[in-house]
Amino acid sequence: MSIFIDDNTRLVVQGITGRDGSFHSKQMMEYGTHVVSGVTPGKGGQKFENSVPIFNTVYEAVRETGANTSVIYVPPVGAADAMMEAADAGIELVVCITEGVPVLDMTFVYPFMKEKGVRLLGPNCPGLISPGKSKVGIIPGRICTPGPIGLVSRSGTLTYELVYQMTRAGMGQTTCVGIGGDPINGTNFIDCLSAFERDPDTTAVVMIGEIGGTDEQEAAKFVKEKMTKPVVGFIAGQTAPPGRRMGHAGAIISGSSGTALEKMQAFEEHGLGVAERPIDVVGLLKERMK
Amino acid sequence: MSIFIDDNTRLVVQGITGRDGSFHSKQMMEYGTHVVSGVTPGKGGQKFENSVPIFNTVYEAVRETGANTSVIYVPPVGAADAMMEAADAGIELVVCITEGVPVLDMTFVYPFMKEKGVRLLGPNCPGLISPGKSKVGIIPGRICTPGPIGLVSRSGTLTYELVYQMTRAGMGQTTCVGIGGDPINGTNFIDCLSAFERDPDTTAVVMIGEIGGTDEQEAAKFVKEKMTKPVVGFIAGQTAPPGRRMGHAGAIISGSSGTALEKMQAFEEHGLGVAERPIDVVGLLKERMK
Amino acid sequence: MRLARGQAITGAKLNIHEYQAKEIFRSHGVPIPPGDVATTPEEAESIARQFGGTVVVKAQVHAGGRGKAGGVKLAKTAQEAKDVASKILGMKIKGITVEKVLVTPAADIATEAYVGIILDRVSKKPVFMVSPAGGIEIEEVAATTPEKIMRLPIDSRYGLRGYQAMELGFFLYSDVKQVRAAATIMQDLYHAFMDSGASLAEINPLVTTPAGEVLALDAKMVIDDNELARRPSIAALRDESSEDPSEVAARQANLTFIKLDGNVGCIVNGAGLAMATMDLVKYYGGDPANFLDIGGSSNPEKVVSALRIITSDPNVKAILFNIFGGITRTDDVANGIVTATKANPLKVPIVIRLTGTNEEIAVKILTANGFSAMTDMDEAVKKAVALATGKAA
Amino acid sequence: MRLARGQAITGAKLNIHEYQAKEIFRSHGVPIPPGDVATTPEEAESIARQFGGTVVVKAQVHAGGRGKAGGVKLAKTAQEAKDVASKILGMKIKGITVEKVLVTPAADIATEAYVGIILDRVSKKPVFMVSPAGGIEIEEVAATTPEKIMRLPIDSRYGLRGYQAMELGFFLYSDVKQVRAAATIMQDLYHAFMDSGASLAEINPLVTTPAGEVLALDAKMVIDDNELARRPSIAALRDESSEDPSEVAARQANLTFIKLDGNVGCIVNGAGLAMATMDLVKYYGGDPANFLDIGGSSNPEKVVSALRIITSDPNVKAILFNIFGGITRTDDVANGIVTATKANPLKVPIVIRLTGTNEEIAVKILTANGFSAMTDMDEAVKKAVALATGKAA
Repeated sequence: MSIFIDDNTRLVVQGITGRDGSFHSKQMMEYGTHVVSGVTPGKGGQKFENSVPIFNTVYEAVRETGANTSVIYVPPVGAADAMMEAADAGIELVVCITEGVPVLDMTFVYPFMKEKGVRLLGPNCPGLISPGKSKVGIIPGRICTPGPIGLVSRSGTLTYELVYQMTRAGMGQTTCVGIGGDPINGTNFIDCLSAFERDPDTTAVVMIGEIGGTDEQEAAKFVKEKMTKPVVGFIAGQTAPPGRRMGHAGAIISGSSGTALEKMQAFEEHGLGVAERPIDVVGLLKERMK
Repeated sequence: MSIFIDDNTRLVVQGITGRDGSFHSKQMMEYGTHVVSGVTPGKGGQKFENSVPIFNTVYEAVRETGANTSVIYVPPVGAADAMMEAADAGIELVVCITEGVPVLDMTFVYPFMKEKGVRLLGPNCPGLISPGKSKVGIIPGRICTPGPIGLVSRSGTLTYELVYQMTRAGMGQTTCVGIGGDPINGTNFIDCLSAFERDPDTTAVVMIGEIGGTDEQEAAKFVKEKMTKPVVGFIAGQTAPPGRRMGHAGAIISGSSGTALEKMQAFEEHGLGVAERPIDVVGLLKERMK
Repeated sequence: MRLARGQAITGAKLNIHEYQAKEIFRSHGVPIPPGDVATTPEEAESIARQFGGTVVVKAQVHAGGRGKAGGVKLAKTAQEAKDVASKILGMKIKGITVEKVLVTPAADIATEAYVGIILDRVSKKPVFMVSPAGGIEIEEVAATTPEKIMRLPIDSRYGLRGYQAMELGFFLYSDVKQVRAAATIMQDLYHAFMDSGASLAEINPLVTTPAGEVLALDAKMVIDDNELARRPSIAALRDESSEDPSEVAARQANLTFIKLDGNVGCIVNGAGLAMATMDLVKYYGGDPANFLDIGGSSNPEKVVSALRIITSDPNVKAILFNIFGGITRTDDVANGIVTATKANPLKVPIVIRLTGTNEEIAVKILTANGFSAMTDMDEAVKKAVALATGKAA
Repeated sequence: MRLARGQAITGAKLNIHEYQAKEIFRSHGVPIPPGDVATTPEEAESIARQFGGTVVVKAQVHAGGRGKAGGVKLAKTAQEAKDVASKILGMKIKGITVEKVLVTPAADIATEAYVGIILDRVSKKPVFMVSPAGGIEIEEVAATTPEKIMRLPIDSRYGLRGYQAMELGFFLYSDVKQVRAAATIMQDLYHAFMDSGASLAEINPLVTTPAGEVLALDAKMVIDDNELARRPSIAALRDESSEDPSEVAARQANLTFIKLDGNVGCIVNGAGLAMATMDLVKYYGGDPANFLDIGGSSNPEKVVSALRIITSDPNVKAILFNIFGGITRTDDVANGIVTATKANPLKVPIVIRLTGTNEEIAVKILTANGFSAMTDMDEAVKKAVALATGKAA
């Protein structure tokens, strides 16, 4: 088992003919993801890599190819529309890779998704991978291996780092989910934690947070109150200065709120394992899974 | 029993110090409605008729007086805001009497009410009355009398006419509801019919429609499929010319759709009693209630 | 496919002229060829001369089917424009006299499409309707080839989204440049619709030229009357010369009035009761001469205006009042009747039915002034019909 | 009460000057006294002379607490304005040199309130924060008298509704005229916020005058960087003279860079990994000299720019590369290092950790050019810290 994506995932790629879209579509196809269609307005009727039909609209792609999941690689200015188009067309899971989406756009997109009952991952996220089954987004497939650990993270390359260390230590993953670094995103830690709690194949979870906001604190509370499985957490940004945005639009300490310390304390308080260094995650997992 | 309003109705009047608002507030108070507060921005702290406290906002009125129902007598340009304010403040039933609300405003108000789970009656409606219990709006109390008939209508004075004839014939009412003559309104025939169907004290229902739209046709279908109680219908506008708005913003025949004939045929088809003249309603009711 | 127009919220609202709608669309960015309005053949000639080349001369009236009625003509020269304008100016289209023509350069047309937005009561939303079969009335397309119409409801909370505009564009065109041009026009039209408080906005035809440009050649717009109070610049577009004078007078008196061809003049309070009264007139063999709702607040002056409007119709053979006093005070109505008939004695019989608020006072006033009053609607209508048709009640 | 600011989406985005924010607010209808910008004491004098009477001279810098720092002064005469301006121009406020002052007529003040809008990550909405305790920083009010702050999240699908604007107004004032004036200002401010793509818009203080007028005396606005591509007129407001030169250079090279005071220069791909790298530097006893994310697409030029920026910091005693190749090709990074160091030989030691895409090629390139490469993050950080601090790893 896995969460959000599996062998039944039928993927449409929005922006399939763009630089990033085409590169990652090939990667996903190589990994075994069922890429059933692509969308690029004006290129309807063509084929990607001589096999994947391209449509002008997501609506057509869904109608013609039964896509149930979409991944978005369009420029920031069109990303809000792309997300809403996917939801409107009947897609169940929308994964928006695009970085740089204006936050005000998300104040429209977020309630739209809620109204439609559609799960949105991102924007500004690396997507997700259920090793051995399906990969949607840009997480490198070769660093992952199937196994019992669920991973959820606000970061991209830091996720790779941790997955890599876990894989090297022989700890495979059910699903690795990057929820994205933007301040308003579709799916939060708690959504993923509760999915992992329900997933029978996941036996422990790694949660990678960073400075900014209070999602990690709330997630820690959720872990204590609702979860039976062990959770190990890591927070990036202990050395981040207040008031500066650390790359991710959401990674900012405002006043005294959103610091790494505060988040690590919340982890401690609610019984999560707290990794001081990335490398500590593996050890803590082993300890807690005994 | 009755529908939507009863002895537990605690009413706040929005626009209580205006010409219409003050007149009808007095009428409602005389009828026995629990008018617990009024709202007029800038008159907070004053009292209406030396007894009803006035507030600057509905939020305050709800907090201070436990109002659960609101009635709106504000000018058209402020009506959309008044409806949304009431819903936002926690009011459960909003009755908008105001006529002349721009229809585009309602394309925002309608989904707002749905999101908040608030029942809206109107706009451009006479309100409703549960004879002997409570009256919210402008239906004259003295033409009504308690009894077993439910009445729902798109019209104001035509409702009075029919209620008057029913009362004269000894047929009292559980609740008389005017849903309003505007093309986009909060509550439709089916909402009221299903409430009457659930109300144990209502034994038969009168439905008064008019030209424009297809609500009556859908309501007739609902009667056949979902109702056990007899329903008698009347449609105004058999002589209305196509393409002209007959007073009510919603009363217009467009193309071949929305005619009185079409609606009366739908009534016939689905087994409702069809009154050719207003006066026939009483006879049909008697027949069907045997 | 259900035709949204049947559910459209349009009709007796503010119609504005083509040239006015074009000005609004243009100000929102819709590409529209230039044009100027003429009220005389000479003006038309001089406008045509300025543009040079072939022009189209188009009657400016609030009526569909102008083309079929001969209200739209090509003119190859300025002289021809003058001749054509002299024929169109003054002609009657669906009963309305043409007072103005729009003169605009003729465009080369490759394809004609239809684009419209209506306010739809079923979805409770503005709805786009587009069709690649433009240039003819959309009702005709709906009747014959409904599959050629795409309907798209727009949630006004989110506005017309770019992807929706593109979907509409793809329904019309396959060339992606034209699709994008059309999508931009959809956005512009949507903003024009929302910003003007419209209940209908239409481009028919939206054409492509042989060079591939996408242009709006015609424009139509209907405004929700309820918007006018907060949009004075739109309200100022009303052209009363193109409306029935009795309806203009009624509007000025705050009466809702629609003229018909019957013999029984009806004065009623409330729209539903007014319609029911008209229906009952018909039921008993008469013909209603009008719809007239004096509304809720019944000051005597309104009644005076109502009587003036009704009695100016020579077809009216009897007048019927049907007043159910709720907010309306029946004594106000009675006073209005007395005042009006003193100033202008009636030439046709009158039947007065009133009941409700202050009924006793009203009856006293009427009786003192030689009128009799009834309380039953059915009886009153029967009597009025009998008086109008000369048959015994 | 939770202070929304703690959740605000603000910070390292585009800050604009007070006078620029005022211009935007004014164009949306916010009542703001006139004002002009001076870059020399003489200009300040002449502006003050034009206004006549007492003026306020205000430093235009992107920093809070200007007043406390002496960056805001009253001047009763034009001469005094010149003197005051000559003191303020050139002074440093929180490390930033004042290059411009705003000269504006002094207003008579009866009351001072605070009005702000921030983008809030918890409610995922723009949130109004207003307080009758204005003129001081809102954080201070939140800390001492939180009950004096009203927070109101706005659903941008419906916009700021009139009733909400009135509620905010009633929280500030009791006189209904002032409430209405404030409500209108809330609407104007909201539109300015939305139309500019802001993440913060603030009026502090919003004052009432003894005559009862409501006026905005100060204005602050922060723009979401992601909005700039579609809002060129806002993007043009950026004043690079008020920013750190190394950050300007980084932005021009499409790098995300934040300067700190440490001794280990960090070049990383990905924001999360960059932060984790800095934390690890600290963990092992070093101090990160910066945050630097080269982003996903790793063309060698970016690496060259990154090295140029890092090496221009004299505090940097060692350079640490930490690259996890996913989209980023590690061979691109290796090529960038080689190119950059050939052009400008390094004066400090460098530690390179890379793994992932094209790792083997990268290692070959580096080795061929005399660099050694590591694959373990922990080891690499330890080594860089040792080199920077002079202690054995």
